[in-house]
Amino acid sequence: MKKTLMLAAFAAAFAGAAPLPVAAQDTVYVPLLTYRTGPFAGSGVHIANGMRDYLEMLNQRDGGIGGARIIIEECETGYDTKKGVECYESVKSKNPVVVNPYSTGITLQIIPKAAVDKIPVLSMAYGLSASADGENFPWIFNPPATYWDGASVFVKHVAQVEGGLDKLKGKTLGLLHLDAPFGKEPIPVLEAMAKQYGFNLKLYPVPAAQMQNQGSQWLAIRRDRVDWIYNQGWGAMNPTAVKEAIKNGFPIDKLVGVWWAGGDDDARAGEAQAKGYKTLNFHNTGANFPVMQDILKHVFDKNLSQAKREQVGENLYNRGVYNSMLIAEAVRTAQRITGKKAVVGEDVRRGFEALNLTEARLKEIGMEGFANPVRITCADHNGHNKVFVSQWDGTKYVKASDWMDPIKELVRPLIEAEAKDFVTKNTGWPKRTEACEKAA
Amino acid sequence: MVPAQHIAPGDALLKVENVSLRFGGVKAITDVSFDIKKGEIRAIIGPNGAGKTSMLNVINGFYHPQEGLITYKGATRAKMKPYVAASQGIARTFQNVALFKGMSTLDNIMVGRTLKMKSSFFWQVFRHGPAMQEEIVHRRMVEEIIDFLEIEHIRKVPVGKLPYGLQKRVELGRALAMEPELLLLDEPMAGMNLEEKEDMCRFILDVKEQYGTTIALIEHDMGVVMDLSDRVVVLEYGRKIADGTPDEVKADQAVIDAYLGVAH
Amino acid sequence: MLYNIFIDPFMQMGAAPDLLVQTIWEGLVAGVLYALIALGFVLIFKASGVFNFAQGIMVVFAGLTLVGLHQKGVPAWLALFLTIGVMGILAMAVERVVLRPLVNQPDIILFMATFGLTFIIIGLGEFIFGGEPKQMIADELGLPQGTMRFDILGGKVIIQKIDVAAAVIASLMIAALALFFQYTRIGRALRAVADSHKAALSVGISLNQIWVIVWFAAGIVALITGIMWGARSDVSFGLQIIALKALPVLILGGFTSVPGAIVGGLIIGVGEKLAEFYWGPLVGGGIENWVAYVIALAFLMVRPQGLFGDKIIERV
Amino acid sequence: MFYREAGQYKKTYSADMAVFPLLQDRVGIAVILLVAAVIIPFFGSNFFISTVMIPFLVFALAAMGLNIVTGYTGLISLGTGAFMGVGAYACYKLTTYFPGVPIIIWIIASGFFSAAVGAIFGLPSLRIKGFYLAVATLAAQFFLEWCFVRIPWLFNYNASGAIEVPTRWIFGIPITGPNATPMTRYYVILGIVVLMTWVASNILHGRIGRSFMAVRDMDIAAELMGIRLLRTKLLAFALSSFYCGVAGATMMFLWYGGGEASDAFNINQSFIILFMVIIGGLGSLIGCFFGAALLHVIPIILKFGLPAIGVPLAGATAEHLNHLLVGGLIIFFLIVEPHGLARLWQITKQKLRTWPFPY
Repeated sequence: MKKTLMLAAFAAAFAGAAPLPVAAQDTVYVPLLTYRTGPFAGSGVHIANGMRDYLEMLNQRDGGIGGARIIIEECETGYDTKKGVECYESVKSKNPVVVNPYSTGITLQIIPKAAVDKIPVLSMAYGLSASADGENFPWIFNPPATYWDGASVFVKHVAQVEGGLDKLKGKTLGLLHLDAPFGKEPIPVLEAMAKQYGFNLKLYPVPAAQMQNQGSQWLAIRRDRVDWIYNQGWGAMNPTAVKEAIKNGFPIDKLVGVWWAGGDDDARAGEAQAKGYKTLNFHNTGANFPVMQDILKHVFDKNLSQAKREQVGENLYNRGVYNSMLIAEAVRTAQRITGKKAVVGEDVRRGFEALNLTEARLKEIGMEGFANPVRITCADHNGHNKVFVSQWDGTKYVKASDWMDPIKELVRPLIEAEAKDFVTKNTGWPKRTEACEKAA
Repeated sequence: MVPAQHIAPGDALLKVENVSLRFGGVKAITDVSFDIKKGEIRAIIGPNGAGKTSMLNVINGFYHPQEGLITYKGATRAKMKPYVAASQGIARTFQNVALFKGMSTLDNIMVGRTLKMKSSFFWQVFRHGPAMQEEIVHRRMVEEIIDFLEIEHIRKVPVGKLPYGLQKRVELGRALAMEPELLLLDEPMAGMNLEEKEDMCRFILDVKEQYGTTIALIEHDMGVVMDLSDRVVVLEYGRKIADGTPDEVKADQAVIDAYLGVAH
Repeated sequence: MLYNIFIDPFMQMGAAPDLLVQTIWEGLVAGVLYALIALGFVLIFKASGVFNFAQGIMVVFAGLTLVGLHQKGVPAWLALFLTIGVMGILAMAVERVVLRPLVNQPDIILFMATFGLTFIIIGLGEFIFGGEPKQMIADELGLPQGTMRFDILGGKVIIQKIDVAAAVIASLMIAALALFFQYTRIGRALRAVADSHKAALSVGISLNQIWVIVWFAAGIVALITGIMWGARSDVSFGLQIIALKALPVLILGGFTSVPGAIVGGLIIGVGEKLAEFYWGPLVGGGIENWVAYVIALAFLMVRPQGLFGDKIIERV
Repeated sequence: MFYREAGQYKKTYSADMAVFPLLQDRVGIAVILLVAAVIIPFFGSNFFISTVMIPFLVFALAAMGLNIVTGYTGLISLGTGAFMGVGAYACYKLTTYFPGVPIIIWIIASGFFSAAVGAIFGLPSLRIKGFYLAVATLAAQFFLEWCFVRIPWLFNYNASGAIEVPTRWIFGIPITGPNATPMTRYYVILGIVVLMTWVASNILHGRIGRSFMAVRDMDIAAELMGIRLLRTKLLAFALSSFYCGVAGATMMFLWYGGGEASDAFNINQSFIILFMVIIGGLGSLIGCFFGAALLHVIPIILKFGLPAIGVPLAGATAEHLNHLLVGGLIIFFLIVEPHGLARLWQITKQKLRTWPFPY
């Protein structure tokens, strides 16, 4: 045992003294917790590629962000919380400007630690919905929308198609969800809306081990004569859901996935009949944006990407790009506020709180039409921004609705109540001491 | 259950009456009756498959006969759990050694003391106070048995590594550690050479003399049976064919037929 | 409450017989696949006493190899044969590297070794083919696609053609295996080994050879399972979790009984679907994961030797 | 040469019955404790303590629990993860209802809840043996996992379904929660592990341990010696689950610090612990530490250690390589010594006794 310990101590001593390149120039260290292995790799690989390639493009094209070179480091989590926490502990000592957990489980783990370690956490449209409350979660950011926003937009979309919110009465809406905290997230909002608008809500939990074996759930959907399904699924659950819907003759355009159920592979699994499958989205697909062309030019042409060229523009790849754009913009904002190049975690927290992505700014970074403006404030770490419905046209996702506002007046009170609940249950939860930025 | 009475030497310690045992359609024992008197060595003999081991299994409650009664220490029963039999003083050894192979000789014999150990779980947790005192007391008794059986040198050897003859001896020790009133020995000398057999005979006689234990014994070696036992019961195909002193049994025509085979 | 448990579900069955039929069909289809995985377990357990934890990952690996080869430009049928070859090589490697050095070790050690094997296969599979899910090349292999609708029983019953194909292919394969065991020299040797290792050795049957053959056979079973299940959803490492479903099947059917695996698979498949569909809503659903084990366990308490095992008489 | 028993005479039975009869072993344990209690906290980085040492101790504790039922009593259990989960949820509920009671008491007390649950799921062990029993314990695993997701009372109706670990102080020092330093958490867990290892060793060296092993080696003979099988097996399950429960509570409260508990205690956890026990050595307490070290520490060294000393490995490739290597190591160790690292350790000690002579 002693030997093993010493060996481990030896290795860890090295790990502790992180081999950051000698600071000949200013740098920002951006660790990316990704998963290219394990049962969820199918989605994780594309996101990881997108995240990495955007940052790499900034390094290649601009030499980093605002003159500070980005040190990109991936840490493999396998979508496993235990490994994710190891990754967090490992990157923590190297002064990351932000941590990007890419798993709700890992995010939940890190939330209490962030304030202590002074590292902002970006859980882009996943994680703990309640952490949108900046008052209680000053270090956590989950823009552009929460799962609760997503669920409300789903209901809005149903109303739109059916011809008005009053038409919801008597309809049956089903939630097909992974039987885990992530999957159960939209339930409170859907329940509240069911009461308000008079539709029936039915729940169809899919145990993690049954992701590829959903026969009973879909039979139950048939039995209950469900009109619309909202799919809060991830990984192998999504293609299976698409296939089951087709098989059971469920109208495919009435199956709407949360934004994570929008992998190109998810829809491809259903082949021609998957045409019409819908998913929520907060950024566009395709490679016809200046930013994507820059990635192709500066990253792919130099053979610096692990992705295939044709994957650029796929939904989850673009998701990764969007995610990294948020990081880069927060860093840039932090640089502007503090006036230094090599910002640290605390600066970037301020950068996030002052993040204001306007149309003009989006145009500057080559994302006009790709994304919608996002604004984060001191109190609101999410923004509850607009999302839209994407539809599979047989080969790719296309925008199938306008940008829609979530039902914020419904979601926001729930968020604040939940945040309060979280804080009361966590006795000793630190009061916010961080000052707010003055409006720019 | 009727409380066990005190049995005087010479009275029946155990009575088996009209016992029958079946496995599905196979009859292992049919209508067998006999008794074992306190203080005697009672041999059960018979050809292979005669139901001898099944008989022992019935006596210590491992098999439950479909018919018949067993009276032990004056208490009559139709069936009994093995651990009850053990707590009432019936110990045994097995035809194919059934030692705890992963444990040392010492620990094997210590297991025999389990029923006599009473210290609470609480003290076991600390291995202190009453628990430790008890361990020491029983260790002393076990060491006596080890001395008696002359196995001091293998005290801490895992029994799986011992030669067969020694294993048989350890098994006897483990049974003795229970301080039984009735000791059931299932072929204690099977597979032994002459010298080992002589040792074992000596131990069995010593057990009877030193501890006054009643012994029931299954054995194939007729010489051993005739030398050791006070009375012999003979089984064939699950039925009793003879019962009496060694000399009586030796002269019984049915026994001779059974052993030598007879042209029907 | 009691009404909800004991009467209402049956009323529902009566009220919508088409759904009942559909549920049973779904159960049978899932059951066939559980049975196939269990069959792989049984083959290996019977011949070598090894509880092969890696059977689930072998299913994934076989499917992955097939699709991966096809993606690299190999024609579908050639890829199929190459995959069979790969499974053969895997069987030989397992025998040489894992089983032979561990011969005569306790069961639990061999079980553990197959776990090491699982790790290796996962690493190898992801290393070569990548971790992302792949679509089964069902069309290229000539497997039927699409669904059939029967408007009966006052409703409709939907049957996927691929499921019918799976059932047919599974039956054919089981029949082929049965013939192989019954009539070939190797088959007889296999049965001899299953009865007694020592006896088989004493009449000159090479255990090593037998092991290669059963692992190869299990590999082929895994390949077929992989194709079938892959065509239902897709080929991904998530599939290995479903392989755990084969375990209650094994308890039910017995570890050494091929008919047990099949019947057990069907019982578990139908049982869990019925339970989830009719009783699941009472407790919020999602029960099929453990209900299979409870069915198996309840059964085991009554019959510890499983469905087709002989009654155990303990001897001392 | 230095590891000799010559000259160390035992004059009393109690001295002979000591857990470490040899002076050298006692010195060795003292050195290990010294390293664990002084050297590691002072020289290890925070990363080392929180990612290597704390999980290592948690796993060792859980492995100890499983070893009691599997290694000592011979009943294979695949429900370890779930029993750990019971401990974690019990501790969470207890500290929510009684926040004033020192958390360490609740961590230990949570073991009693999983002991009760473990005993219930141990009931089939009377009729079922071997792999059949192993699969039967999976029923416990999946059923409990389902309960963790499905019974909102267990996670205090949190919308996220996760349990959060509040900060709890003892003598003004935060023990749990984000403010507890790795060093504090390490000392707490080290104390728990040392205490519980000592208790396990006491129990296993006495009457109860002997009856466990008797049931393992030859249950029929054990029964005929007066050992009541059901009671013994249930006791083994309960004791084992107690250890697992405490391990689960320490895992959630001192290592993870909250999160998706249902996911943390899944079937893979059960398998990993089982493999730690087998690799370490069935029926050996020290083996639990070896097994936990091998299966937890090696992947970490591969993942974080190699890049640190300049071996360039991308995340995914490292993970694949990791799988290959860990799998290979498992098979390698099984072939070298099927009875686990503990046996290897014993053989080494045996060699040391006679060194420099081969016999």
